[in-house]
Amino acid sequence: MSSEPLHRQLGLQDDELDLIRDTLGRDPNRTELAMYAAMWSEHCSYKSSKVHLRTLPTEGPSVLVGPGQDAGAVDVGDGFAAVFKMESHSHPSAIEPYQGAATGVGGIVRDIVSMGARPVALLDPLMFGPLDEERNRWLLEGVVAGIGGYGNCIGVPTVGGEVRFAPPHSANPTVNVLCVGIARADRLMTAATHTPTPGSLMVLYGATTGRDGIGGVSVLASATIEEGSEGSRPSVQIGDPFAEKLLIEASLELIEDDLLEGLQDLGGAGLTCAVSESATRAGLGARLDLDLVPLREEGMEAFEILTSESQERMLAIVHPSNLEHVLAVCAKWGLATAVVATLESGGDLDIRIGGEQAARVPALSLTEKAPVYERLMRPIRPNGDDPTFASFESDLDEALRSLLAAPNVASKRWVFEQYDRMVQGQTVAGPGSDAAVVRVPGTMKGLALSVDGNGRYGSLDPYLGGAHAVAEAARNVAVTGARPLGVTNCLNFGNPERPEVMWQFSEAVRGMRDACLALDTPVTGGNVSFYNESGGSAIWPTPVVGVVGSLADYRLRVPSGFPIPGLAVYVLGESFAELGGSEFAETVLGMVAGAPPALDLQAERRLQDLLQEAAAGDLLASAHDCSDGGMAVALAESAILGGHGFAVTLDGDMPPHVMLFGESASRVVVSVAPEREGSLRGLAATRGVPFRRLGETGGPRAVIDGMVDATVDELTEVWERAIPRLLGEAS
Amino acid sequence: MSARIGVVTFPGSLDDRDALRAIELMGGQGVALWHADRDLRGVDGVILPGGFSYGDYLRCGAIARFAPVMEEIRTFAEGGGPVIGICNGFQILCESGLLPGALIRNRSLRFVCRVVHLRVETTRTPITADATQGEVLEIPIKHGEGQYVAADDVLDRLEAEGRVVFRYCGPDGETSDDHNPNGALRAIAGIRNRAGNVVGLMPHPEHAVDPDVGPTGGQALFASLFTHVMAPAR
Amino acid sequence: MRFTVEVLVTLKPRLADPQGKAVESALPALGWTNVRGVRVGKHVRFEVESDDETSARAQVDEMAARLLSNPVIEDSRILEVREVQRT
Amino acid sequence: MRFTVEVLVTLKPRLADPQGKAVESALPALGWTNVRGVRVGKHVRFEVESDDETSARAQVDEMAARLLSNPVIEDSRILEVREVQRT
Ligand SMILES: Nc1ncnc2c1ncn2[C@@H]1O[C@H](COP(=O)(O)OP(=O)(O)O)[C@@H](O)[C@H]1O
Ligand SMILES: [Mg+2]
Repeated sequence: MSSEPLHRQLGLQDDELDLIRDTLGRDPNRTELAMYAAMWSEHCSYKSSKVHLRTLPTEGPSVLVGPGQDAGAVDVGDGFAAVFKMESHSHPSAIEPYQGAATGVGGIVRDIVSMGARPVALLDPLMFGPLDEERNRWLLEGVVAGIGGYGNCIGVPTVGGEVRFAPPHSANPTVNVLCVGIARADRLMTAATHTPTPGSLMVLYGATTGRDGIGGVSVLASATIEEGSEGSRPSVQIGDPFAEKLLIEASLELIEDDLLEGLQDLGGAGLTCAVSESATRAGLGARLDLDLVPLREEGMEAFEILTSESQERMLAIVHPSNLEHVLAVCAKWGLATAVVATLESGGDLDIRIGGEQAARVPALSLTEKAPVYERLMRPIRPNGDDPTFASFESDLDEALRSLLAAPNVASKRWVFEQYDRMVQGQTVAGPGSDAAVVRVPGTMKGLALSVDGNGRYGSLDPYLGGAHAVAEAARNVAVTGARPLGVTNCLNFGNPERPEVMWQFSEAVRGMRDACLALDTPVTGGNVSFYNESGGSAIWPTPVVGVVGSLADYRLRVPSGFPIPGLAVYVLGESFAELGGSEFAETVLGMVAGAPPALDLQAERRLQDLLQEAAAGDLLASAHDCSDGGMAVALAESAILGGHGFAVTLDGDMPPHVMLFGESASRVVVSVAPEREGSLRGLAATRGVPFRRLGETGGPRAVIDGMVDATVDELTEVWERAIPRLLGEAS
Repeated sequence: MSARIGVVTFPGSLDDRDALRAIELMGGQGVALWHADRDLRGVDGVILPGGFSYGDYLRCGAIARFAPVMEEIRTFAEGGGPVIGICNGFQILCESGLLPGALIRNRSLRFVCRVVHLRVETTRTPITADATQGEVLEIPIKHGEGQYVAADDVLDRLEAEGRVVFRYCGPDGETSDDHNPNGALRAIAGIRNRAGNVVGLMPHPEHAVDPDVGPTGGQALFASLFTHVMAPAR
Repeated sequence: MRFTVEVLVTLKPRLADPQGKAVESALPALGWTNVRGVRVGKHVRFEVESDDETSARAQVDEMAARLLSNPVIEDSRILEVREVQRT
Repeated sequence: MRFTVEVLVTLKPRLADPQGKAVESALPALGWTNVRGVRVGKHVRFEVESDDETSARAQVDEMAARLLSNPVIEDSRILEVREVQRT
């Protein structure tokens, strides 16, 4: 055992202990110390990130619920709200990929339910180290199986995601999960609409409480994991999706019957977090009797019960007059219940065990009064090399094939076929399209959903990494014809106590901020995952952004692939000589260098507005954005997805490889019926979006005049087989 | 009058709402049934829907088969009432002994969600009566444990008695290992009991009726079921 | 009397075992080429209250046949029935 | 020499076992109210070729820790190593 004082073992700094002493006017006892350690952990308190996150735009006409609640919400019209949030579960997944990822799904789903929404979609942005390492294959297989194992079993379709590979993610995979729910806007469980009074009861329902996950937030998610760190091990939990499914149905029935004054999931920091946040929101305190908590194990101490992260539990705030009804609903779904606490005026949490006081602390001191740091920052100088100026003499056909087979670009079918994408019966477009489209039941509306984040860009320029993540996710939504409404994010970084990491973080947030302002997509929530590093080497700074958009009529959704022969192919947006940070530079030239593509946010905005307008006028037969692999890959994917070839000409004063594979931002490849070309050109000209006619769709071949000539079948084969082959499954 | 088709919700059922929606969309009347009830509410047919009843723990369908409603369903089936088990429902029917054989983990060990082609092998069931033998339908599958297995003599008997209802196949109806998504013996995707009124299938026809969200191979099966139950006793 | 019981459930030998096969094919990559015939079964352990060992065994046999295994595809057998000593 | 090996992999006792819990809550409805503490584990059986029993055991221990279980959440132990008599 370590000889460190207890507070340091729990992850609290010396000055944080002093702050606790000041708050209480005495020394905290062991139980109290454990509560503060959990709530003041980086994971729960956002103490390093808060000052930066505050700069993000969070307001707009569509925003119903901004940051600070379990999840954000935007108004999608017809009286419905889309509730959404993203969260990371990278640390547990690094040591037990299946359960780590599975419980990550469980956690974010409960966040959505606790807002009063039915979860309707999951998206899973993932990053791993290269697949030639056995451990990385084990992680990928385990994480994907875990996400499927949980998501499939609770009946929430997984409709999209991302998978990227990069060497710095070998030791630290990134596992983020975004959940979207739908609620009637007037029934959202927000603090403003539900105000408990003293005497209201806290009902804990769902699974029993065991010793699992103790220290999960403070030890596992708020410190770096080193080789063989035995100490972090007991913190992994086992998910029970069946219990979660019952929890979802029971919770939604409680909300439907209007029986609740508040609802809170139990996630990081367990009961301590749920009780203190519920009390804080009500502006009250609470008296909590730990003897009433249903336990799975004998002899649990107060601090264990308070910080256990046992899964599949919820805490409902119930007026005594509704208690009987609440218990009956839970019983119908076979869930154990216990009235564990009563709200009291005064603001203190008064916690009892065995008839004695175990802890007494002000609820606010755990939540809103947690410490906030302005950590030191040190800029990293950009790398001087720029691959844009490297000459390239090799075969362009071959380069295209390499890019289509690059794991970042290749088809992710191996992943998403393991996910139920159709349960609930509303998936208009699932994985495989730029953004997923899910219907809002009972309306003509569709929600368009996308997640994006390019860690390579982030590593070369974190500001651009953040800005591109927003722009690309919003563009993916816009290509379907939908209007982006709001943003959630998961910010995956190294150790914030290192000034370089903190600088990367602040730059990424600044980039997101500028992009969100320009595109009118406020941030409604998100999650920060720090300490993704080991041995002093961190993951690429990876801000992952999720965008929720709305489509007035889902039948007007624009698909990604060329649907028929005989269409005109256009590119909207301008191409520049930019190869810095590109997939081509990494895969073909073997260099991660240069500046990522520039981003003109006003041009991006004009492009996205044009796409929505063109889709609403039914002008587009297909639209697919240019991202990884540039124009050549966008054209090839449009052909592969639609099953029709094309013949186009690219000209310009750039070397062919730069034209083909440069990743200039704000560009979209579209196909248009000949009779609508005029309208599209007119609209683009009015909206100030550059466009160029490249050629036509049709035939079995993908032909870029003088540069590329291959059959769509062979490109499809290369693109589809790449990941199974890397996993040793295809011949 | 339209056909009244009951859909049973077990704890952990997932596609129960989808089945009810499909029934309504196809012009039938969906009736929600609850696992703990001993009452089929006078329905004309019963669907055991997909999902993960009781988490599929231990074995798929192992616990659900003991639900009170299953006794009623057994009686209903013995009386000739149509009982259709989809995916998890198929697993429950096998576990209950209402259909022979069992469904084990996919050969790949992975869950698989994909649209497949099915060849109709017999029209002597309530859901295929209006189809034609050899017809190919596009319907999605989504399961982790859909590999149909049975002893060789059981399989031979099923074949001999014309009780294989669907086989996985390619777009032109050809069977091959490439078109077998889970390793099912003899590419079996669905079977029926001797009388023909109890059918189990892994694919999800309820996810194949609405052209806005998927293929439409399930329409024929629902239409057939409705005609069958509404027909005067034969 | 209280007994600790262990039951083993295995796929019938004539059935291919996908899980066993997956383990078997993963081993060579880790350097073990000397393993074969991998079969993965289920091991269920619990405590049962009963008058005596004979009746405990009889009950466990029935549980194994009715719930813990599916006799169409699986074999089951009791590995152990051991009395729990009260302290 | 050829050995038949049996390895048992179980969830660490502190961790919840959803499968065991589901079985336990199903049993009363079937008339068994006298069962508790159900835990479901994995039983792996295979044959291994090795010079002697000691080296066989050492190899199986390593396989159990590296492939058959994840020591973060599971315990594994060898139930049996038995030489296969050639006939
Ligand atoms: N982990 C995943 N889960 C589900 N779907 C995924 C996953 N990874 C990728 N996809 C799907 O594959 C398609 C291609 O992904 P990606 O190349 O990241 O798209 P884009 O470049 O348009 O952002 C998308 O439809 C995406 O939703
Ligand atoms: Mg895209």
